[in-house]
Amino acid sequence: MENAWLIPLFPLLSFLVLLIAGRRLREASAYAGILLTLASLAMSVYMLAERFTKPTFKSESVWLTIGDLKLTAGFEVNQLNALMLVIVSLVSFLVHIYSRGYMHGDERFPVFYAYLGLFTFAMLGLVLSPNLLQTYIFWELVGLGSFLLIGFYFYKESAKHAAQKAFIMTRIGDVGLLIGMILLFWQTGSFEYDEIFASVKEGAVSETMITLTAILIFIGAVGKSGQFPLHTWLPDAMEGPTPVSALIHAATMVAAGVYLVAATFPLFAASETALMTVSVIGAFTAIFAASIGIVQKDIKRVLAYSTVSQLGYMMLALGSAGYVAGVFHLMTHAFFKALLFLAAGSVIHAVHTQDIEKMGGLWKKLRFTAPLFLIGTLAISGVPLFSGFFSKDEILVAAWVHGNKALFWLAVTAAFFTAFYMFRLFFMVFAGEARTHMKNVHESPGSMIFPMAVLGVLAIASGYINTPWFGTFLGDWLVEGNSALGHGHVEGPAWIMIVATLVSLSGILLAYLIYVKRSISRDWLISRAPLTYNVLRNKYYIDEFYGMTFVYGAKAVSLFLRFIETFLVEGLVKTVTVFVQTLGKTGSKIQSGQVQTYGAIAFVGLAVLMVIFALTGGYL
Amino acid sequence: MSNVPVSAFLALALILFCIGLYGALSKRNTVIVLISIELMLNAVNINLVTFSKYGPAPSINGQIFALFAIAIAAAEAAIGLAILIALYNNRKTVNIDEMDQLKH
Amino acid sequence: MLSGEFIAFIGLALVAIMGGVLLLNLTKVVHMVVALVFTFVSIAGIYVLLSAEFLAAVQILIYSGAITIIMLFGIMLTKHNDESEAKGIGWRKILLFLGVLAFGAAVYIGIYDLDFTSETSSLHVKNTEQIGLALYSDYIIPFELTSVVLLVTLVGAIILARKDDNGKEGDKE
Amino acid sequence: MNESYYLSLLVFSPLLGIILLAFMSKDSEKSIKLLGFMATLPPAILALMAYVSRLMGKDLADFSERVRWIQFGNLPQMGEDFFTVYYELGIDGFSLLMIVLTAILSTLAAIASFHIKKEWKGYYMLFLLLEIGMLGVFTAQNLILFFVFFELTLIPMFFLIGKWGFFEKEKAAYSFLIYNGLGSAILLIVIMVLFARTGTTNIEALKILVNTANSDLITPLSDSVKYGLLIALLVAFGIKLPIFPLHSWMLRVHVEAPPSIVMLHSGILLKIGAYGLIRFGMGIFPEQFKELAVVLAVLGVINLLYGAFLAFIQKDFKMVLAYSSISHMGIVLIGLGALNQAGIQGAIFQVVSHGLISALLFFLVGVFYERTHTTDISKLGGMAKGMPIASGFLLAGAMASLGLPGMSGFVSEFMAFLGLFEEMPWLAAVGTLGIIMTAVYLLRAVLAITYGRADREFAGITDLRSYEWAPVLVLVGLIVLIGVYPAVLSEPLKSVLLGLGG
Repeated sequence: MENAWLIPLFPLLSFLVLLIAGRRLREASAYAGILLTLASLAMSVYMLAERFTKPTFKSESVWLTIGDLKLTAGFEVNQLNALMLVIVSLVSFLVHIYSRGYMHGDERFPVFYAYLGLFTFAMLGLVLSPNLLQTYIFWELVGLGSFLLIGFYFYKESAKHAAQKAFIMTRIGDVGLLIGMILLFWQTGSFEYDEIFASVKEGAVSETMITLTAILIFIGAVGKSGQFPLHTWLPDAMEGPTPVSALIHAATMVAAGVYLVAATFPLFAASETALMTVSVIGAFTAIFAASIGIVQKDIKRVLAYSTVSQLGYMMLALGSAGYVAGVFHLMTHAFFKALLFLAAGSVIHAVHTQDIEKMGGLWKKLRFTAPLFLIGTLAISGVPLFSGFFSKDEILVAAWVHGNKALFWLAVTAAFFTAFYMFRLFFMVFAGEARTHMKNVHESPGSMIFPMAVLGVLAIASGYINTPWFGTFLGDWLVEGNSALGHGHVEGPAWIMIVATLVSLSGILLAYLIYVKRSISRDWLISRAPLTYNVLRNKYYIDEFYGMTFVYGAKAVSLFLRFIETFLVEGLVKTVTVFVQTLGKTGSKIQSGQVQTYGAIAFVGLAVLMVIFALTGGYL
Repeated sequence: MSNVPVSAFLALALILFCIGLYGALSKRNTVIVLISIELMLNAVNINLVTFSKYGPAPSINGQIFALFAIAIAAAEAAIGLAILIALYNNRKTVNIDEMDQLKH
Repeated sequence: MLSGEFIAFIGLALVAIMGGVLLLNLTKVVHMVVALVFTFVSIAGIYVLLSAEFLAAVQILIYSGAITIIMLFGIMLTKHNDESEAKGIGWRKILLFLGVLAFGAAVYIGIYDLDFTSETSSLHVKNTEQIGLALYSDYIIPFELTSVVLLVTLVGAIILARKDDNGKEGDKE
Repeated sequence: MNESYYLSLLVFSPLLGIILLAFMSKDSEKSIKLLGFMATLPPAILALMAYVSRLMGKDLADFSERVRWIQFGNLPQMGEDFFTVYYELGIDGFSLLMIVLTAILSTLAAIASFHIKKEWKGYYMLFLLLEIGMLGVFTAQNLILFFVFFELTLIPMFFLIGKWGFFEKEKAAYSFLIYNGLGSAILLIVIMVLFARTGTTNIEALKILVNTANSDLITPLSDSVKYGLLIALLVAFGIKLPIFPLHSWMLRVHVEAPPSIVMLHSGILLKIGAYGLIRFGMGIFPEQFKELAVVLAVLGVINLLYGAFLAFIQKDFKMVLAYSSISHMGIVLIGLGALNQAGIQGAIFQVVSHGLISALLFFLVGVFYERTHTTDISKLGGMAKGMPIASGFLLAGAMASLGLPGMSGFVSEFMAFLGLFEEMPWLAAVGTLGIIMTAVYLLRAVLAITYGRADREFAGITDLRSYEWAPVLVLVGLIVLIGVYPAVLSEPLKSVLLGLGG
């Protein structure tokens, strides 16, 4: 494990090589990227295997000296890190392969791979970070990667705005993280996770400080993971190429928020209020995003809102002290959501549109994509035997056991919505007849099918490493040797699993009835509650609200300051100028040539001086 | 004997000096300005004579100074008037406002 | 308290100041000069109070006599536009007035309690003789120089006041 | 090795270039440019050698040199140093960094000056004179020498702005001269008061004399006099830095001066303000500085936010960068206001880092202007299409400027805030709003230029030319180097920080 630091360096190398030599390599760039990511993947898998038998490894050296303070940089391989390493490098590797087909023919093909390398480097670095400062550094770099890739089609105005929005909204969260991190540093004297946890455990940090810093760190996670109220950038981020959406905005970066909360979990666990905040925000986001997802018409946006919703789930799990549940869902979600995105990309690749109203009847035309998409849909809907079922069940149990029943029922409702809108999506794309005429619909090349197939297998299989039936390997292993993280497995009432199954099946049934059998009118919601429909269709007008408040607010402040600048600052300068000019003009007027005036002025000056002397006592 | 205090003489001199000063600096007629200057010289003479009697070291010197001052004042008045008349011949005015050659 | 000397001083001082005030306030130039004659004469009286009889005589001769006459000549030789004096009270006058007041006040602070415990002087005894002695012994050189100055004045005044035949020679700009 | 003349050689080496240029014909454009560039190399090499020898463990005090220069009065009974001004040069860790920065930026700005269109001879002569001034400012060991060099930077700058600038160049030059003249007048008063009261202007000697009670002064300095002097210094250097509301001259200079000069102006000359505050304000009046720290921190936050919000609505990219400079100087003030080791080191880092970043950005402004003849944001757009490499570097510069980790801006910003959070957490929390606003205005401007639809034809527009690569690569390299391995700066600073009592 001493060599774990090499893992992020391979993608960095890929970035640098492609940046310098990309123009000459043309499409061969893909191979450089794929090979180097493969190296990362191989090492990650090796690390994970090694971590099963060996204890946590940590290595650090001084990065920055500030007088007496020494800030360190290094890497750490613990259970969570090792798991995340594999998830990240695996998804990244698959996306590298997939992109070769998807991005084929793009003139900035090498740039795309370079950016992918940069992002993968940052993400792997983030995962390996042993302290908050380093986390923050890579946290921002990950944001840079995301920004660059969202804005990859830079000539599109919408892509520009999406990239800008993503960067700024996540930065708002980042500032929260920065403040929280610095406050923690002055409380505990260290950025190191283990030292922070140790002082929290010793009670060296006051209760309010823990709550405050935990919530500030959570704000960082909110920004990155697209939780309410900083979620609006994530759907817009779908302007980026689809493989990017799969890698960054489904599997890895957005999960970084969840990862951050998981990595600092002992801090959160020390404050009930902080946990409460996390779970409430999580649950609210889950149901909130799911409700928007119901009415969206863009295939990628539906998936984006489902991502937001699922991330809310994970937050709910962590907030309910379900560390294992959260991380477990993070993993399964990474696989099935990446699968869904890649499959959606494959659909888009085939039909060249993202509007699901224009699709339909693709089941027969896309022989491989369609079943894979179905697997993903089943997994995310929580249909038994698929991975999503197990992880979602864990979350529900954790929420129930933790005690807040309202949150539990919220989560169940969200699960229903999820099943409904995912199958609405599936049926509208693949079932029935084509709603518009599609030419040249063809299955994607093998380089795109292969990654999907791998992910499809994982979307089914990954659930089985932590089940109430066959044993909770993952959970037990994750919390091994660290009591602060809670138990590996939480026992809950058996009916929860049945309720979850029923809920997801009824959601699927409802979708079936509306979109396939058409026994319920599709326009049901539009006709019955046009207001609700419009609110949902417009995403609760949150974007508009932000536009009205923050954007205009900032503009207003700026204009106000410009007012100050022109009238106060420049005015001050003008006043001085006018004063000096007046003085000069008066002076030249006094130079009238009349001796008497000169004398008068000289005399008045003398008088003033004398009075001053008399008053200050300097006279006599 | 000295039941008139020194400061009374000095104050009188001061008042006359101030009047003369004001006149010299504010009047427009050149003749009056010259006369005001004479008044100021007179005020100074009062001072000299006062100190010659009541000063820290009384002596005749103060009166001598005053005498010289009067002599010079007379000369100054004569010259001043001569200049005034020369100017008047050139510019046909005695108004001091219009004498602004210094400006040019 | 009210000795004769004091009453005389008050009277003379009042006349002197009144003359000065009239100088400032009268409108006709001739009247102004005449007002000032009162001042000059009262100052001569003050000189007497200060045991300077010779000086008092000189004062009357030179000021009340010679200088006033010269001034009157000056006035008569030139044309006077009296309205120019009455032209309102400008900011300059106010400022000047304040300045003069301030100057007076500042000086007054310095002199109001000035008193020298001096020995009795003997100036009133043979005053003219004392002056004569001093003038022709200690101050002989200044005295001679004064006469030179007076000569120069005489010549200069004549040259200056002489009508210029060549027209505008002095009008150089 | 005998270094007794090393610093003089370093400071005055551009003089060689001036002399050689004087013999050149006025019209041989190519060779003048080449010679102008070559003349900036000796100081750069000497400065780098000094830096390397510092890293090798050499004592910087060895570089000091001292020659008797001017004697005021002759009071042998007070000792021969009394009222004597020496010509004395010396460096410590901080000034070493500034010298290296100056020398490198001058070389790069000389390359950027290849864009200059007229009267190259006069331009390069003034340019080199300016470099002497800047190098001298950072090596001067006494206040009078400092002042002489300080003034030496003003005059060439005045002509460089006024002659080679854009449309309102004269106005900009005048407001530059008037503001800075005022600043140096105030500075001169401070220097003279100190000199008259203590009989010396040597900085080290002053540190001791001013701060020891009952030290043997001509007239003792009361506390209120010290406050007065410190506030005067604050104003003098505040104009230079600039601190709100003394900044309006600097906007004009940024907009009207030629980009290569703005590189130096924004990169070095503004930093003289920070350098002066740290060296003199904090060095000579530490007690009083502590009392005023809160004011500085508040001013810093005001600068940061004020600049950021105003940058947000500017239409001209140069204006955005000008306000961004104000905003970033706020971070320097924040660090100084924190007055702990983290804060001060952050401030110094910010000084260096902003020097590099703004040089990079203004160089690129020059590159874009040369090809498009505009810096109006709304008229540019989609430049990434035609000039992908320049646009990429512009984006990199913006990222560095907004404090992206891995680049120098982050390290300094982080340390300044780290310092301030220890002392005044609430103020710091308000200040973090500036971090968000920085991202907002920079992305708005840079994306509007590089991204989006291109309204222009790119035929005939070339991407970076070969000679333009050098500055960009060097600057980006240094920015990343500091960001990734900050020890390159923090090593030489170690002793400085201990000296400042942080």
